[in-house]
Amino acid sequence: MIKVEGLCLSVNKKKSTFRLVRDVNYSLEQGETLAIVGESGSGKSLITYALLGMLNHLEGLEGTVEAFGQKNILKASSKEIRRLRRNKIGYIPQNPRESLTPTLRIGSQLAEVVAAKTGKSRRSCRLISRNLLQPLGFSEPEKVLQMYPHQLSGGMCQRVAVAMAIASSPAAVVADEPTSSLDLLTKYEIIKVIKSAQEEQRFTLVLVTHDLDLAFKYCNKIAVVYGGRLFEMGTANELYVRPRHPYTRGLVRCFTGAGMANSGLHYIPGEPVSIYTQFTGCRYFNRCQMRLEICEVKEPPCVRTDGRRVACWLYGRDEGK
Amino acid sequence: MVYLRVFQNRLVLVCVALIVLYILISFGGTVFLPHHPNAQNLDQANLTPCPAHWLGTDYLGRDLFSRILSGVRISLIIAFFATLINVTVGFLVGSVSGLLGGIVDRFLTGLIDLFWCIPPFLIVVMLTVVLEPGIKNIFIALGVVFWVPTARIIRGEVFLLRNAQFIRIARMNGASYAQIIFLHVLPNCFPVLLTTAIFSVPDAVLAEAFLSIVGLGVTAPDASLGVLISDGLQSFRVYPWQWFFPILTLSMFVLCFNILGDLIHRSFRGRSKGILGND
Amino acid sequence: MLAYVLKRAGFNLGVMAVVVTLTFFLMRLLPGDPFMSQRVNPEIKANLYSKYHLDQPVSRQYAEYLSALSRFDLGESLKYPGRTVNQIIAESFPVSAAVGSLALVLSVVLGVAMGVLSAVWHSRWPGRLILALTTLGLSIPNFAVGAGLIYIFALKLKMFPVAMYERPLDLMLPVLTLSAWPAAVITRLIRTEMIEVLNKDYIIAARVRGLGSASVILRHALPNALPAAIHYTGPLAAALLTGSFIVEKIFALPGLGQYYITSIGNRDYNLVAGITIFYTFILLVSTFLADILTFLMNPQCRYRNES
Amino acid sequence: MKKVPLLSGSNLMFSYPGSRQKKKALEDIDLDIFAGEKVGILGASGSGKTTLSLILAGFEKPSSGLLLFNGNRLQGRKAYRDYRLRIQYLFQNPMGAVNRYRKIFEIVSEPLIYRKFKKEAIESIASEMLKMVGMDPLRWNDYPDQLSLGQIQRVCLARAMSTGPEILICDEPFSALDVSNRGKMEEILLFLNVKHGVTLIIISHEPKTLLHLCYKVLVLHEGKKVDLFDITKENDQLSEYTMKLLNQI
Repeated sequence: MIKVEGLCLSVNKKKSTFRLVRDVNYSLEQGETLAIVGESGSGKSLITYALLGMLNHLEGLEGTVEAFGQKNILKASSKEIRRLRRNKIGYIPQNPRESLTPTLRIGSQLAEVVAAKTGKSRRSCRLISRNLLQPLGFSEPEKVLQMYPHQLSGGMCQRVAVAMAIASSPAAVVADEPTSSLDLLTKYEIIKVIKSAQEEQRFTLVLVTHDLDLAFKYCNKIAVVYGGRLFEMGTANELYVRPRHPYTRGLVRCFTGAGMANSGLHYIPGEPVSIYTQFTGCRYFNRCQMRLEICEVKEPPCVRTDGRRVACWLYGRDEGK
Repeated sequence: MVYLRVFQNRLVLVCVALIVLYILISFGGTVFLPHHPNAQNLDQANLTPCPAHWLGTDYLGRDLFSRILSGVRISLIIAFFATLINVTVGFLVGSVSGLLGGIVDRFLTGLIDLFWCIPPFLIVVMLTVVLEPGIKNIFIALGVVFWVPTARIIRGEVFLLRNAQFIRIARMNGASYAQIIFLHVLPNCFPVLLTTAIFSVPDAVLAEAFLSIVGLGVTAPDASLGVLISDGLQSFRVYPWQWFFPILTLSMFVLCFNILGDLIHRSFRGRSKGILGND
Repeated sequence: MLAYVLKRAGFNLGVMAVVVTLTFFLMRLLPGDPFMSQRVNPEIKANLYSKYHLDQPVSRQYAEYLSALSRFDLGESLKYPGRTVNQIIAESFPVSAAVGSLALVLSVVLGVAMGVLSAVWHSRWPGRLILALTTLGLSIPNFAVGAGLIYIFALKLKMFPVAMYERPLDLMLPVLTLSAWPAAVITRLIRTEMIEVLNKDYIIAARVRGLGSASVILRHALPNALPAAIHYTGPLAAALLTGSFIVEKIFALPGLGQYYITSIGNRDYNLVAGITIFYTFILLVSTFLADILTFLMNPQCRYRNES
Repeated sequence: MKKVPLLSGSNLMFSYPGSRQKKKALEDIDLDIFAGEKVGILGASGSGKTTLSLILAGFEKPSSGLLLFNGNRLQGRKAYRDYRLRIQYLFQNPMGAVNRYRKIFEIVSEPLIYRKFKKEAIESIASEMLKMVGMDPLRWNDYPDQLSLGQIQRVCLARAMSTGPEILICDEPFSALDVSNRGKMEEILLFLNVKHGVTLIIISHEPKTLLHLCYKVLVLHEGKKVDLFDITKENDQLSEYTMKLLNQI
């Protein structure tokens, strides 16, 4: 249903070009859940912004994103983008409290979004919005509608944001680190709310996160992003059991290593690269423990090996020559 | 590092160059001038611009060009000292009040609030009248008013800084107030202080012009830009150049500082957040 | 809310007291006296002094002034015999206020509109053009704008009268002159705040949720960008309503500003003090109103204790 | 003979001055910390864990209750001043904990300047500390803006350790860090504990981190102590809230 091919984004700054996102390919079927996993500054959010048409005003945007009956979202007009956002795709933002306008009551914001998405009058949307909040774990939706964002906790704000996202039974929902600013318990509550909405409406969920725990537990596909590149993508299970890319291996070891009391600590030496650095070879070269000579000079292509994509010379050597 | 980045902007360089030019010409130029700025020659009163008098003469036959140059110098002196008073007093009051907190803060903020509510030009006018007009008294009167907003801004900044973690750590490690002010507060407030200082120069020049027009300007025979404008305004319907050239000089000067202040302010604030802003 | 209003009102009263005292004593400190230009003999001068109680000790004068003030009586002018300060203010204030209120409306409307437009287009040429215009507006003082407008439109093109104002349209030049600077300031305040707000998460989120540009800009962004401008408009309103000396002088308007400056020159103690007090009063009221407005516009202040 | 706890608090209460809510930020906290221990404080946001850490660090004074250091009561300015010199605090957000206008090396040597160390001593200690946390000497003259959050957090750690503190309090030391180098920070902290005998107090909202690093964990919920347990022993009497937290792992 969603098919992304050759997504590239480059930005000119101070006379040099930074390639923020490089050659990202993935496809998703209806109802699947994809986790885009990466560390801060890896460009994982940018990849989903392309899907939402938020990057269309930028010049250095290339590739095709075919989804929701649209040939290429990256070339869509702003009118088409708005139609997509209203009918086909929902968005759950990163900082729930800052994603709601502080000067408007929850009810009026929610009703406005519902009205925009369903095309009904504002008045009838009041009722709809109350019914929307009901299953999301609000005991007194009427009261919440009368409140301002600052009067709600982060978790409650995020539920409101979820209600806005699913108001028009979208085909897909993009959640950009929906839990990173929440507490442990709230975090799982929100994820469960999103998942149960997904079960009901069967939308495709794209979850951007740096939390491997969420990715492995709630998603069936995982894409690992590093320095603006998709390093590895496959099903959650495969990635957990048999990570291929050295970086994925390191991450999975970090993840499984923690949690056991005073077991060996694992970390990947060096610092994660920011997308605002320039590269010639593989972006992971400096930190990689299995690097080859070619890695320094040439970027590995993204190849398919047994049902997943890996961008590493360890697997793509034959094609590289 | 941050400070160097400012000078990569071409417009900044142009402004700085113009300001330097203003200073050089007004302080050095008078020596080489053919006419003394205060030399009267009633035979040649109200001349239009001509080769002998590039910008014409005023009602007493004084050369306008020479007078403008010396006027710039006097205006600059006033603006410089007013700014100096503004920045020093503003920074000291603001940082002491914000950093110490408690009763000192209450007293100083009360003082700032009080000054804030009294219309500034009333204070300036009253003070210049009481102290009697003159270069020194004008910049003192301006300084008395100007430090208030600066102190307010600095106090706001310092009040936030006071609870900043690095200052808490410094306090925990036994730093003295003086050490905190000079090692932490000053570098962090410097951008704000610099922009305030730059914007305070045109403010002072304009305030001085206002005072001159009101009749409280620099005493004769000295003439600041304000006095020249005031003289020009008396007869601007008949001799427009007497009014036009001083105002052009003043506006250019103010414009340079405004643009410079803007650019510096913007470069300190940093670029707007991301690439998403305008979609 | 009530506590806030009361606190502010108390503080404003204090400020009034300070201003009254300061002007009263500063005026007495002035060199010269109100009757020095009249070459009158000492006897008449003494009579004049006793008529206006100037021969009494300063503390006594102060006490009397305060008691008169409590009845809203600002005393008699020393320079215009027979006219009270109240009368002078009542005559000249409407002139200043008429021009001032027009200028206020014009500068606010223009400032908000240009501010929003320049923020929305801040990286394209219309935005840059507006920015350049405001920088220019901030650098050309109002006496230059006023004189320039008169020179071009009244003297050369003869579109407007130079002094006599009969039709409301004739006030166009002074109104334009008065509003140029504040409009530039408001534009910049709105522009800066608006650019910041447009980068906020809630604006990006509102767009991604499919809301139209008009709603995003006017309903979600603008109210959050207004406080700084409202804060500025308070003192601005006071300054415009009470009249600008320079503009009134250039356009020969018989407003309050003119009286103020001439009365200082004349050492007309009562008139100076009266106008100062009147002006401070208007300033405090309008600042107060502006603060309450910002307070009411921010739900975080209104509902602080309920979350 | 009973061992005297290095730091001990009993009946600690705290409410923020000026807050109208009658709810206290902390109620009745008892805690004993012995030298060389690794203690974790676990709680959701608003549970009072940061407030408790600020009290333990001497930034705030408890509204009521007793705080003992080495068996001596902490009271009065002088006691607090001496106490503050023997502990160090690591903030959650490393970027806010450094002055952006100072170089890395200056930041690390700062506490020593306040303590009026000699110039040579400052230089040798600061470079030793920077080496300990694994900072490349090439970057010692960089400004914080040029470093990643992980690196700045390690600079903060170096600064904290330069004075040789007895207690190191860390408020969410890992939450700003990336997954791939959290481990490095944990390793340095453990090294400090083992080699230098520094007592660690670690605050976190993630049970995973704490179970991993600490032996003793205090669980806070809405300002109250819910549990205090030793993770090396069997714990079968944990409260429902703690179980809920731990089960999320």
